[in-house]
Amino acid sequence: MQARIHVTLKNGVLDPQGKAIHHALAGLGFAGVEDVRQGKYLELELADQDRAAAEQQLRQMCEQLLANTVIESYAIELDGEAVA
Amino acid sequence: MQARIHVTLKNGVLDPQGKAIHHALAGLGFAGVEDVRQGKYLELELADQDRAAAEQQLRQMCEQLLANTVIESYAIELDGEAVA
Amino acid sequence: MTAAIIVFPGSNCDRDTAVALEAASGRAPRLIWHRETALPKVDLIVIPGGFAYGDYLRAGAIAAHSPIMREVVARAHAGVPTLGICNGFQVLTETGLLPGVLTRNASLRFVCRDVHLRVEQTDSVFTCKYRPDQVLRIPVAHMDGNYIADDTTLQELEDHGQIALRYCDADGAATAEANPNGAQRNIAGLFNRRRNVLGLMPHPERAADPHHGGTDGRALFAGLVEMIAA
Amino acid sequence: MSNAAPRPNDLMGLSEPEYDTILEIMGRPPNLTELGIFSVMWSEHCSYKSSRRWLKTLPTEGPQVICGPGENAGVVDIGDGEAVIFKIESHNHPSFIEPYQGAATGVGGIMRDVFTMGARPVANLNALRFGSPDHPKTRHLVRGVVAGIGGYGNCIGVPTVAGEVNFDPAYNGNILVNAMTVGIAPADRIFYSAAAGVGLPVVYVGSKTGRDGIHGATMASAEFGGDAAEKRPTVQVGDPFTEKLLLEACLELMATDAIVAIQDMGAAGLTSSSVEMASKGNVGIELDLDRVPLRETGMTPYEIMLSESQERMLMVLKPGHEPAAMAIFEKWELDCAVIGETVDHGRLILRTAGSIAADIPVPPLVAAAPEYDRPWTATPPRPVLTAAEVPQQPDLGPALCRLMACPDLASRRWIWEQYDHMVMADTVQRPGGDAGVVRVHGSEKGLAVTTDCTPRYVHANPIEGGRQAVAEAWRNLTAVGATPLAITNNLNFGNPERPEIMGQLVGAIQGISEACLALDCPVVSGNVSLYNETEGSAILPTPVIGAVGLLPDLAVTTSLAFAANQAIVLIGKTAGWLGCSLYVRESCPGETMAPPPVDLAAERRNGDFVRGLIADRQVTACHDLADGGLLVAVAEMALAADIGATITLPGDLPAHAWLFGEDQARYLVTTANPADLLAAAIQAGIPARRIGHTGGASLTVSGTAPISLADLSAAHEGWLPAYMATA
Ligand SMILES: Nc1ncnc2c1ncn2[C@@H]1O[C@H](COP(=O)(O)OP(=O)(O)O)[C@@H](O)[C@H]1O
Ligand SMILES: [Mg+2]
Repeated sequence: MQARIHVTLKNGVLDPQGKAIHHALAGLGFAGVEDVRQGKYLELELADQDRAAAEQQLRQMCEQLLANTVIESYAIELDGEAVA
Repeated sequence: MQARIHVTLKNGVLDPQGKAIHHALAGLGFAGVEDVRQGKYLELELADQDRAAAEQQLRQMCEQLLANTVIESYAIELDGEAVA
Repeated sequence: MTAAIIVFPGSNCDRDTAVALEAASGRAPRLIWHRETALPKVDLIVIPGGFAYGDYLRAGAIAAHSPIMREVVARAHAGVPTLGICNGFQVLTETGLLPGVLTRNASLRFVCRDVHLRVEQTDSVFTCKYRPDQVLRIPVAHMDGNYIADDTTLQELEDHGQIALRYCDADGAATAEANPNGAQRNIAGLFNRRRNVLGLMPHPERAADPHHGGTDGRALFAGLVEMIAA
Repeated sequence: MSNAAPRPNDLMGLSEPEYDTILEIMGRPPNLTELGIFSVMWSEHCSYKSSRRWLKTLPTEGPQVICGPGENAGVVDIGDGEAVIFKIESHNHPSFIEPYQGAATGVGGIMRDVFTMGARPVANLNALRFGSPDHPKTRHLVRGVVAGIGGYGNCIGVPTVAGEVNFDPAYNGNILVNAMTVGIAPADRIFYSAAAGVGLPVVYVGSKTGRDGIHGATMASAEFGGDAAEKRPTVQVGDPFTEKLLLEACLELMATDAIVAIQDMGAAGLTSSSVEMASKGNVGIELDLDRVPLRETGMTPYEIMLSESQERMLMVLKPGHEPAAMAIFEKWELDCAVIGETVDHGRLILRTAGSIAADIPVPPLVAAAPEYDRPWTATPPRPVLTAAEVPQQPDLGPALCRLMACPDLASRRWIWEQYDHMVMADTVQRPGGDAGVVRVHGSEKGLAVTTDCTPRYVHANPIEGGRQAVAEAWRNLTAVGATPLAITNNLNFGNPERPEIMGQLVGAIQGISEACLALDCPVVSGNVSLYNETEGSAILPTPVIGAVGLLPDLAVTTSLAFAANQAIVLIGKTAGWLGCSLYVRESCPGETMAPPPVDLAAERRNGDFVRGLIADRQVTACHDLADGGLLVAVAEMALAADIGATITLPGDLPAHAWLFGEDQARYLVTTANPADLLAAAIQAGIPARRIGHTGGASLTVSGTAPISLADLSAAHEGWLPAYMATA
């Protein structure tokens, strides 16, 4: 099974990396970029298993390690489908 | 318009971060994780414009700045649809 | 004083910190490998600087889940003085022993240089040998020292005197120019509510010997030795 | 000859005659894996085929030398049972293709060379050459290289304490990234690479092997064409975290009695490490490639043998010590495996899936490596530029500010503040002075370290330039009070198949040799990087010298920072040599003529005298004179302390020649007791002259308007940050 996890900064948290990229794009002459936010992206290959169990496990991984929930949110997809 | 960009290491390129995360997940007792790869994820807010022009511009941004094409590949989505 | 220094794979200031502690206390601290699950009885726990687990994922994140950390957290909750320097500070925030997060420096560059620090709070085992508002010169060396917390948390930190050190200029003014990493409210060092846990980005162990070009960090170690002996 | 079989179309960079030699050695056509092994072993990078006969002429001996060139790094005695181990290495091509990873893996590679010999690395240095600041790629390369060097060194926890940076259009398409590591080991526990003894286990430890950098060694020896982009997939990614674990694990194992031989897997990976250990030990090696830890599936023997995956070591253990070694590697969470053993038949035999993938006799693989006597032509001498031919700048203040802000002189703070230069808590002199100084841990002794080269001098006159590079490095050590011990060198040149380039190499080596002899400073290690060209245009010849000196007592060291109210004394003779000077380059573009001559006897005399003054605590600050000449040196000393100075002009030289000439063998010292110092100089027959005094907040040259230190500092500190801040 393949899981894809997006970890992004919560709204309102300053994103210096996104800002720097925005600035650099403008410097390169790319007009019309209004905002840039940078996040992390993880691909996990999981052993085949019950989908519900996998979802549960992935949520725990995010809560415990993959995201710092003080400033980050996460979104999980399992085999291409979003996990609530 | 909203663009989402995934930048991932090319196949075969060493991913020290993914390796360390994999190791840490195992240490936390998450069984059944077979591989972890870490990438970057960017969300860009663009001024409304012709879709073809936006696609073209996004590809250029990736080539010139957002991805390090020596070791990374990128994938672009524009308003939720993949860009070839 | 018996101190334990926690060593993770990738820690690299463990020896430097041991040298400074031994100079202050006359006793070599015990180095505790992160895979241990039990701590000996010690008077002080130190989490040193470095790049535990390469700082991969987030600085301090993977280390915070090392086996020994469960015990460190328990001891800290029980009141044992616990000091996190640089990477150690990052580990402490990741475990939740200290509030907030240390994120990428605003410059997006690693920064290694002397900074000035204003002592905000002298009522602690760590800062008892300093004077209130004393200005110190101590080096920083980090990539992720930009302290972030929400406004409520920041206000609580101020209200409870939990801010230990702030970046300032040579005259003690906490200006934006004097801030090497963009930390909110120029926060360089932070206590928990009980003030038995201190996390700080600057490296007092690199300002502990005349050869370092300054000795302003020495009083932190000397203070610990004195208070713990007392 | 066995020419019956068809020749492969791709000789992997080998020449036709080289291929014929291989046929003779093998007695049959080599298979792909074998040809690959010959190709990397006989590449310029691994075999030094163009430079070897000249390298042999370098002086490499001295009572202090424990091990000269030929091992992973040079070893020099520093007394009290300790040795300093150091080497410099280039990572030029990879850094041009991918600046961050190229530079990072360069640092990782040179550190392995040093800790593989049993030393704990205690200092890193880096010598960098970039293209013109105006070139569209330069900023990106500077940013990436500096971040990569910092990223690796900071994480592993070794301070980066010194280095140098130049900019010149000649490096537009071919930057130079040379990294140096200095380590300390117990003098009686140095580890070498000779795998003497048969039936010994061969152990692999470190990262798994992937398809990284296959043919990196041959790439390092190839000229860049327009197709540089095509060579991209060979880029390696560094993992400093794993290197830190490898370092600690190796040092822990070295403290036991388990290791017979050890060799890092650098260029040409498993091939060169196994061949070198076998060759030096006069044994053969059999490897079972199925036991090599692999990161990717389906790797062929060719790929496994040529992979340049980073953070790997190969060692030969005493039999029976495998379990203890494995326990240490397991503690440090490293992959490891016994992958073979030493044998008595002198062949390298590789097995996979029960069959033999390669079978090569080791002695001829090493001994028959080609060595060329390439034709060379000497660089024609340039005319001497007289001071009268150089216009005086009307305003001294602006002229000095311009010079202090020019790319080759501007402050490098933006760079070194990205390097952790204090980790290990033994840094005594930080970057920004003449040499970095680190304490020998647990003692009151220090090591002084520096890298130097002035490529524009070498280009103008390779012999003088070679001498000057050594002399400047030696001076930089002397200026902090250290006794120079030995040097390492990184010879960065263009295509040696062109006689004029070969002539530069030959000339520079001659100059280096002369200087090493005169200054008693042997070469103990080094590296050669040739084919630094893009589309037929070569870099400036850049023989970088890395030097290490010993400070017996850290209490008697000096820095360049002025103290207030001291007399300033100039040591050494000033003729006002403006040829090849930065003053001329910055103020009147055109042919810059001959570089300053280097009088090695005067270097020796003046340097020994200055070192004596420092030892006798007669001076309060010291700085050698180099790029930019006298006034620049005064400005640097003033800025380092934020204390001004007043300087007098002599009657016998034009002001610009006096202030900006780049005569060699000179130092500025400050003292509270100028009369004593001058008397001592007269006594010793050393040219010395009181030229001014320190104090105030500006720099004043008699008869001209004061230059404020604030303005100077803004110019000097401002250029690099402002340059890097522009998109
Ligand atoms: N790449 C670098 N890394 C670290 N330090 C550097 C680097 N480049 C220059 N420095 C430091 O900046 C100072 C000035 O360099 P340079 O002008 O080459 O000195 P010098 O003329 O004495 O050789 C030295 O202290 C040197 O070590
Ligand atoms: Mg110098």
